[in-house]
Amino acid sequence: MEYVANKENIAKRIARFFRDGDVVNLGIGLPTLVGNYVPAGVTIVLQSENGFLGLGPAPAKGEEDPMLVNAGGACVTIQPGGCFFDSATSFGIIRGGHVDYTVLGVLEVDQLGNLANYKVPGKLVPGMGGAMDLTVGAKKVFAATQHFDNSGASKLLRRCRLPLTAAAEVDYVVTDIGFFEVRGGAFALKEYFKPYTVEYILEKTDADIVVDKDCMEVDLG
Amino acid sequence: MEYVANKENIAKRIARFFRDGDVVNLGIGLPTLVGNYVPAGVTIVLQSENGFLGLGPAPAKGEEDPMLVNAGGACVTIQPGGCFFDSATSFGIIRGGHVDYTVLGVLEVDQLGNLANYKVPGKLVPGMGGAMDLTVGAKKVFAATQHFDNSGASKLLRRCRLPLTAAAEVDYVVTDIGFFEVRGGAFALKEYFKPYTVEYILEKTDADIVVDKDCMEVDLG
Amino acid sequence: MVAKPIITADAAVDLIREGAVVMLGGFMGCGSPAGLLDALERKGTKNLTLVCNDTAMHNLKSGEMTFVARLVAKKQFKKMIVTHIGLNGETQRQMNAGETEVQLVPQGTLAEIIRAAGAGLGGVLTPTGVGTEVEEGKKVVEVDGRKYLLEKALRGDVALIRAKKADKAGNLTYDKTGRNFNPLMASACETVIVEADEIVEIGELDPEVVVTPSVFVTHLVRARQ
Amino acid sequence: MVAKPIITADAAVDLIREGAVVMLGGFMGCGSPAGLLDALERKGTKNLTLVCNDTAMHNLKSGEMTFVARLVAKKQFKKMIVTHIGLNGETQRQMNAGETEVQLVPQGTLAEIIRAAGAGLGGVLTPTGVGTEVEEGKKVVEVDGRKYLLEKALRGDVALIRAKKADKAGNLTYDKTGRNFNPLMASACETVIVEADEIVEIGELDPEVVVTPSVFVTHLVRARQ
Repeated sequence: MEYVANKENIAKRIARFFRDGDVVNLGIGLPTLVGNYVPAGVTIVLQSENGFLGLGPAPAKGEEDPMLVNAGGACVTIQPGGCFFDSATSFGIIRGGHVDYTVLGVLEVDQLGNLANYKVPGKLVPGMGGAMDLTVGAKKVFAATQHFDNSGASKLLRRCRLPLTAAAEVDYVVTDIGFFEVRGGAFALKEYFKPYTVEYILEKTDADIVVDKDCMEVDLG
Repeated sequence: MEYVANKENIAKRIARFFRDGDVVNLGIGLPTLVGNYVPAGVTIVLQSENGFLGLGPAPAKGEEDPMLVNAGGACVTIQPGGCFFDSATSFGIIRGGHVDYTVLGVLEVDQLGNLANYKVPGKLVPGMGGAMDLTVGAKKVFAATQHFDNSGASKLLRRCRLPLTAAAEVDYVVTDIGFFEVRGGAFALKEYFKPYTVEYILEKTDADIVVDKDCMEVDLG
Repeated sequence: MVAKPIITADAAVDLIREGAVVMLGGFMGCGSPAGLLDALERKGTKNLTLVCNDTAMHNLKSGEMTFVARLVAKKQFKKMIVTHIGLNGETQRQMNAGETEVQLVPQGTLAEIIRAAGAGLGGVLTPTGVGTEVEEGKKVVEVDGRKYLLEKALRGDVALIRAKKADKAGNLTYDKTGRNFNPLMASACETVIVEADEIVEIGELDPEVVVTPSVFVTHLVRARQ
Repeated sequence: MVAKPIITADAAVDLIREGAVVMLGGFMGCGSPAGLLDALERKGTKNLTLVCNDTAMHNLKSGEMTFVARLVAKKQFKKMIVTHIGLNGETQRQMNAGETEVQLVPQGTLAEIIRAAGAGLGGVLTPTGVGTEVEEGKKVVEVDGRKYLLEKALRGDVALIRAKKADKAGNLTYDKTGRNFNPLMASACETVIVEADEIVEIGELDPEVVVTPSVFVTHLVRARQ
């Protein structure tokens, strides 16, 4: 079996977790895609850490407002019922547990729930922005990542080597081949995505995986 | 010479300290009188700790709004340019040093600048309300008090005996017979109010008083 | 945006279990949800802990009582965490008689520790109360040569909030000095019940003027006119 | 209410002395006072410490720069306290080369320590950063079994603020996501200079919708249209 990176499947699977009224903060990059796959009939409230609730889709061409941007600096819209606030209130909402889910990108994630996604010392140092607060504050933290990096190495690790964004805060990891819960110092495999198999995941992942008793195959189509 | 309590003189003298634009919080009771004596041509901004800036005078009869009250619960008005905020912002303004002067009532005040005005254990326990924050937070703290209590005892003491509202935070004490600066562990007498004399104040006050080199007589009319 | 349930005051107070920590907005009653207080008095839930700026007014001579003072008189609270009880003789009486535990907190500290709970902070360092009885039992931390008290965050179970306008999603605005502790308490409790003078459709509130964002609010109640 | 001086951007940046700690509102430039930044670049004041969410955008390949990035490129800052520099290659270069000190702070912590300074608090206890490099050199305080970092309040000398409307007394409103750090920084500095899109008479702003109360503001500047 050959691995083919598939960001859309990661986004699709995560989006299915959401229930009506959930408050969600999506990180920049891959996590932003999740917004495209929220099931019909489910309304979630997107929080944007630069200071508003009710983040809507990108505006039509020519209707961009430079004063209405998301945390990545891109022009967006606000939904009816949204509201603006300052950065202290924004992170009060985040740190205070008023965000149900956050979805964050990954440089490394390990079986203790440690996440590293803000710094490669001496090389890439974008800074943590709001990621440390989101990881600590959101009720449930999704790490969203391709299962393998470009060199084929597993992004799920026994121990992160890079500086941590947060210690033991990740609840779920969704990759393009499976869905894992961080539990008891291991990745519990809950779902494997067609056409991948349990055996493939166990063999290729450089971390301790336990297969959940209800583990099942899921076809993300 | 006989002592005659004179709250108006206390208020008059304190009001003369204010300069255009000063932000002032007046405590309930005697300190409220200070607002009546602000000199013509001087505009001060009154802060009310229950949540607004720009406290104005009592409304005309029949125009009271129960949603617009001062920290004593009395109906008031708001000046043009005033604004409302929550209690955290209100005390952020107070504690953060954004109030130039506060004027507070006194049960006891001592020569170290200690103030007691919120509790007589077992008897009178109104609670501190905002007084502890005001005393610590305002740039300058005026203690406003009759010089003697009803039994004739000096309210200026060597050491407070009642539970403190704040330790060493009082800057100035204005009574109905003189104006004192708390300095170097003593009350420095800066002004004595006609018809009282330096000798009278020194004799009758149960605390260490030093006479300031520029001490002078003031006629409050 | 998803709408929050609009319920009656009686249904709302059914959400308050015996022994709960109840945060009540208002300052001398200004900004307190009168309808919710009436319902809670009717229901008679006991052993509550009250967190409020004050216990409103109770004149022991005339018998006159306002707002939460009626519930104090019925002894529905086993504990009160307040800043001022000067106008409520009955609260002072219960405290001095040892009938009810009353914890007096500086007003700015109360505001800040409620906000801290809502914002996920463990506490704050405040200079207020250093060298007073408020310091007793607390950790003193020195920062840059100045002493501060470590005041721990204060959470509640249920917040009773009075708003001027709510939209159906739960965004709130307040009325003048009725704002006070309401927005802070709305952030610091599991269940947040809002008595609003007016409930409007989602989208009718200007997103720039919302004071309490919808995420904090769980239930809406219409105020009696 | 007393009016605050309305001055030019050039006169405003004369208030910033060499070596000052400058707090700059804005998030990727959204809500940054462009006119004040231009004037500060023209004046060329050096050895400043910048406190800002980020250093905006500097594409090293194309040479494109936005907002504060121009001042970074001119090396007007000896230190930057920021949360994110991912879109500014020059800031990363200066940091990695050891030319400029860059202190990376979690965004929620930065917001909270600025607010703490403005509110007279010594600091706050935050769970953010526990078990990470952010913890290094900081006191860890346990409250009710959970670990928190003691993060000290952060003051500045001058705040550069972008508002939508100011009245002449200094009451401010903001424009959508341009609010961000502006109201916090306005509370935490001695000198607070506001570049406003519009300056209206005292009394023209609804007292319910003011976000920054006038007491925080010291100077007003008209934004170029």
